[in-house]
Amino acid sequence: MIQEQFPALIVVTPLIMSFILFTVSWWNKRLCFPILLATLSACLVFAIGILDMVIKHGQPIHYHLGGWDPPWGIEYVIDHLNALVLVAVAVVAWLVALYAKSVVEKELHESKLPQFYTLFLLQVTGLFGITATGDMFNLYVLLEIASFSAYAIIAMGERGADFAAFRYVIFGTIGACAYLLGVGYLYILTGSLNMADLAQLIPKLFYNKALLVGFAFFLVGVGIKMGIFPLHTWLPDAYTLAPSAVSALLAPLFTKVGAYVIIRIMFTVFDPSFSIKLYPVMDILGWIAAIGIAFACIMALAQSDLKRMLCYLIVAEMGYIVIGIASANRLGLTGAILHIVNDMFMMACLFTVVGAIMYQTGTRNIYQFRYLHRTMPVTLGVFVVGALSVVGVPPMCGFFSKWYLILGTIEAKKWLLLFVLLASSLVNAILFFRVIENAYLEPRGEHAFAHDGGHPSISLDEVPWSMLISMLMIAAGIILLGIFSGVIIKHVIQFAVPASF
Amino acid sequence: MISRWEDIIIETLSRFLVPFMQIYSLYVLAHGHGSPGGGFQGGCIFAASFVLLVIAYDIFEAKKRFSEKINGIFCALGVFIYTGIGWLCLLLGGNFLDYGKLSKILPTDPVMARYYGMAGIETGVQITVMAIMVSIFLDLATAGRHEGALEEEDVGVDSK
Amino acid sequence: METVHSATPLLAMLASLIGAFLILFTGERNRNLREFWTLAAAVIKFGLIASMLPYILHGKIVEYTMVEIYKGLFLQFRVDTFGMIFALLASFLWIVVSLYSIGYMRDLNEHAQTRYFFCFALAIFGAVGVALAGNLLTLYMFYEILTVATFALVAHKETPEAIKAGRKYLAYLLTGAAFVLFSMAVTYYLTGTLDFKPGGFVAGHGSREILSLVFVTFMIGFGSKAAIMPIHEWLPSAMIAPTPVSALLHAVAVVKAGVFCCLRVILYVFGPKVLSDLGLWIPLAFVVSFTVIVANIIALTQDHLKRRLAFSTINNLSIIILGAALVSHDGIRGAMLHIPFHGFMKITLFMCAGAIYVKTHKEFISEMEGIGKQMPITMAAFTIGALGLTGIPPVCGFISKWYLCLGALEAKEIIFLLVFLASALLDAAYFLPIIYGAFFKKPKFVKDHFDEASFFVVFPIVITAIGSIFFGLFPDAFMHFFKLAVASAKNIMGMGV
Amino acid sequence: MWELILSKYNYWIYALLLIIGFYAMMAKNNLLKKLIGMNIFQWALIFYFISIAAKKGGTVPIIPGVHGHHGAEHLVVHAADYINPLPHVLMLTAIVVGVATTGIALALLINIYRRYGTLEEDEVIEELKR
Repeated sequence: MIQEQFPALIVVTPLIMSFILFTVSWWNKRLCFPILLATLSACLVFAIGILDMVIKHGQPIHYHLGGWDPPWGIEYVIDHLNALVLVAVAVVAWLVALYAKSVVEKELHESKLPQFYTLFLLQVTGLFGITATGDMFNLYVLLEIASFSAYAIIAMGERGADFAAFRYVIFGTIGACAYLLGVGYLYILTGSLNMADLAQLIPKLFYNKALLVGFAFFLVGVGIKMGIFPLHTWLPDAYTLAPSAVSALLAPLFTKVGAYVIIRIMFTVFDPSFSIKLYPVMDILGWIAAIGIAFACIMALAQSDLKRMLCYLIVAEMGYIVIGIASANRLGLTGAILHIVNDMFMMACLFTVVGAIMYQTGTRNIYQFRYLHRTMPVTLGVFVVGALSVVGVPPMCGFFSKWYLILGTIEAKKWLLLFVLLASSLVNAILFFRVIENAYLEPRGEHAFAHDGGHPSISLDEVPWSMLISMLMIAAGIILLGIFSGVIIKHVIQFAVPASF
Repeated sequence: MISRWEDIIIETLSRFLVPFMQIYSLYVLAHGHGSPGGGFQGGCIFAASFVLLVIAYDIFEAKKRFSEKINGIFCALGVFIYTGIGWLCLLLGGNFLDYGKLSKILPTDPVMARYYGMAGIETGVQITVMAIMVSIFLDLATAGRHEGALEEEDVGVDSK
Repeated sequence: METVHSATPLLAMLASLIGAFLILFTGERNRNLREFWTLAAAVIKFGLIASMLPYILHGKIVEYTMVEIYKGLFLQFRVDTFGMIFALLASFLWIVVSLYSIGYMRDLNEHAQTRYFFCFALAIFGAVGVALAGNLLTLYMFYEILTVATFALVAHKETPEAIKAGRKYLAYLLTGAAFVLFSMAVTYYLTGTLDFKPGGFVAGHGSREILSLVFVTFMIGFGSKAAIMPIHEWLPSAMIAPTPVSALLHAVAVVKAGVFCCLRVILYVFGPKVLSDLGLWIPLAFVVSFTVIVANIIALTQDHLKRRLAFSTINNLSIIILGAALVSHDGIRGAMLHIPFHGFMKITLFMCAGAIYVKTHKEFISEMEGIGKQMPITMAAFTIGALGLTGIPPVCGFISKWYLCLGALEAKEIIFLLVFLASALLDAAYFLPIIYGAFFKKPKFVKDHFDEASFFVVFPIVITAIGSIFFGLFPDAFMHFFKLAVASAKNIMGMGV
Repeated sequence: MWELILSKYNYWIYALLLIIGFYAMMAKNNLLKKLIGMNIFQWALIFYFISIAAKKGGTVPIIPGVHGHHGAEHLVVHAADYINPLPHVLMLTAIVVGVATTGIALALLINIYRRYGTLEEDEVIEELKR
């Protein structure tokens, strides 16, 4: 019985808990972290319950807030797609929260901790809400909630973070307003805000130019939030200068949820034929993705700061997802959805590792990683897993989503995109083996046979357990996702892809 | 702005005005579902009264009456009322915020139960909005320094 | 052909994987334990794989499916005769090489031995995985693991050259992998399956052009690992690595895996029929014959022993592919036999080179005159290996080359017969001088009294040398390479021409 | 032609405001001016939503004299007489969002000014380079 309420609870619980946490922190700061973790665990339970329910029922769950029937009331609709995303978000958020404790205690002034945890919860609230809601305007509000908390916690970061955050505010607001404009256009045309209702109404006015304009506004708005290529300019600064824990939370989740929104709008709200047959949206997206990936790879090659490199990598990864969307067939979309989930784990893995390295050595410069494999072997092991996953080495999960993307591009006969996929994975290999080389190999002179064990002075010096555990769990997740990607597709994703494909 | 600027007229006038503003905000709240108005507006008006205090007197004076801590608690309290009512409906077997179900514990029929439920929600909203507005104002005014972290140098250039 | 469902392949894989991590956790603290793990894993792995031999010999197939990835696409081990050959070879030679590397690493007191043994175990994990893989996807997976694991081994010395060699290695092989991925995807898109089938499964899918394109990309992809001529460059420069690694690279794991994959594609994905119908085998055969000749000629000019051996390897790999490319019964037989036999002989040669290096730090042939006096056992083994590669009975090389020549005759391709003979001749031309110099010249740079390397180094050499002769005399001895090769050839051609 | 412009004047105004705000956000060097531009942008949107809800001779959508049990069912409601309330409600939320954005942005600006002693974008970037 209570399980029917999960769709609301998963949004409301973190919301209320964030304020309670804030109040509690006034007299006992040490309670903050347990509350955070407990709340996220609850959310995890809710998310899994929802997914279980969706798989059991086999059709979307509709939850009417306040008992008002749609299209008048706000409705939360959970189908296979967003149930999957919910679970992924919940898991990653939980792991990152576990990881965050030690990092923030080192990086932030302890008077800032309560705010951090509060904003953490608000962020998660926003993400859950965006994923769960079935109402266009409600989505806007939750998008803004997520964005505010993002602005605020990013601003807590190192020197220059506040400026980056301000830029993010400007861009984010443009994005949100563009999205709102899109909502406005749709509202004028249809008089409805409910996604399912819109899906019914829109096909009648396909040839209406205003509809196209609204669609364009949607794309631009969400595109800014998710950082697709030409609209990504805020992303590298903001995510690089943010505190490690923050970028470990935002980088995996926020952009991917944006990708989810794009899929939702293109394939649920607007009928797929709108962007496939009616207008050459897919071709445009394909070109954007191709150029974006090329650009992002080049920029990433130019970086010596590991975190900034990863930030450009995010842009590339979003490009992959867009490629999956642009190939506009079952295989490609499967790849895109799978990549949303996989990429959450991959980015979480890499960013947590960067945070750990910062935590121990205080540097992010790739060329100062010498001897790191002696001091922090576990962290580097996790990093290698993540790196190989991004490069696309099976059985890490990155390979499998790439596999479906490739199949999709082949089926769509989009050879340019296929080439981009293959070439970019090579560039990723260069990127990461550059790091691995610096971290693992210790260049020495000709015929230098160091006595075994090399430099005994350099001894093990790892990060705290909480961080290690969460990082290891993420790495394990990457491998498991890879091996069992077939199961996920069989039980969830194949229902998430629109039936018309 | 956050410094003291003695002016007998302004001080008296504002001291005279503040209660009326607060009463008016409560009116806006209570009348929210019979006429334009409601929690947001009421909350803003209520917050305005504090802002007036700060402007007329100075920030320390205002904080004596309404400290950051209380503000924070209020802010949580509002949300708590809001979601609390939601949870209540939920526990009574309805959906989240399904006020109709409140009739089970209120001595009224579902229609009036909705009425009261909304009233409660609006109250929560008002409290939160008020607290948030005040805290935004204070944060900006004190440049984010909480809890008496204000030293003399923060008291703006136009002091004395 | 009936199928036995058994987890043995998985267990065999896990043996080396778990072994690798045990090695890692044991680390430098307890070297004996660490090396014990290596040996234990190797022996267990070999035992498990050998335990599957009876089934295979009875024409059964051992299969184990891990998980379904997509419609008709599994992570799956399927052990057939051909895979068995390679699996036996790799797992057996792992025992030998690990014995050898224990001695080698200790004598030279190398650095970072834990990483070395760990990556070594991983590399074998990958190689045997390639051997046991039941479809292209699984094969690709282990192929990549192998590539990544070997990178650390190639760059092991961490000298600037070593690191450069490592980069080169990655550049070639990952690019190759990208090609493979492309062709794999297209194949799956065309046929809807990737499971290996004797005689190929692409027949009747897709147009001539697309199939030819896919074949070419496949060959470029796997050929980068099999060091076919235009894309062989990484192999000689990878010689910078420690000798056991080179031995592993050449004789056992890496390039052999490349050749193995090429044969898989030629015989089990495309199949003789498609090959001859599309006439794809002709360009392939010419490319590899070119490789054979040129590699040999280059080998003549090399003074660095390991580099010379490297080019000899390139030559032999191409011979194997050539044998498979002439779509003839005996050719395939010979090719499949040459994989293990060349493995034995070449590993002997490399371990000899290593032994010489350990003892005298000599790497150049010109400095090795008269070394036969100092290290007779080593040089005797070297002679056996060299003669074998030249194709002189009773060493096993003779048998495989014999069948290759028969294959050329059967295919009525005299020119390729000439290629085989020429390669044998050139082999002789660059091996015999070494032997001659070793035994009949005055030692200039080396001691002229008996002074062998340590037991751990010499013992494996002796084993493999004896092995080479043994298989020459009884090609169907306890590993049954011969029977396996014959059987797989029969399967393939039975479906095929 | 003129009818086209005049009949849709609210759209023209909102478009104009939108462009002004966008220009300020993109082109202005002073961060505070950027912020002001942002506000204009948001308010243009709000104005747009409100204006689409307006009706000539429409009134607030509140049905008088209905309380509790009796009333609602007896009385006829002409939707045409009432302004569409939904956009107003949405915009109420949008206003709150706007306020929050402005609050955060101002806080950030104060912080920036404290650290770098300027609000001119190029000077801030200069500061950051050092």
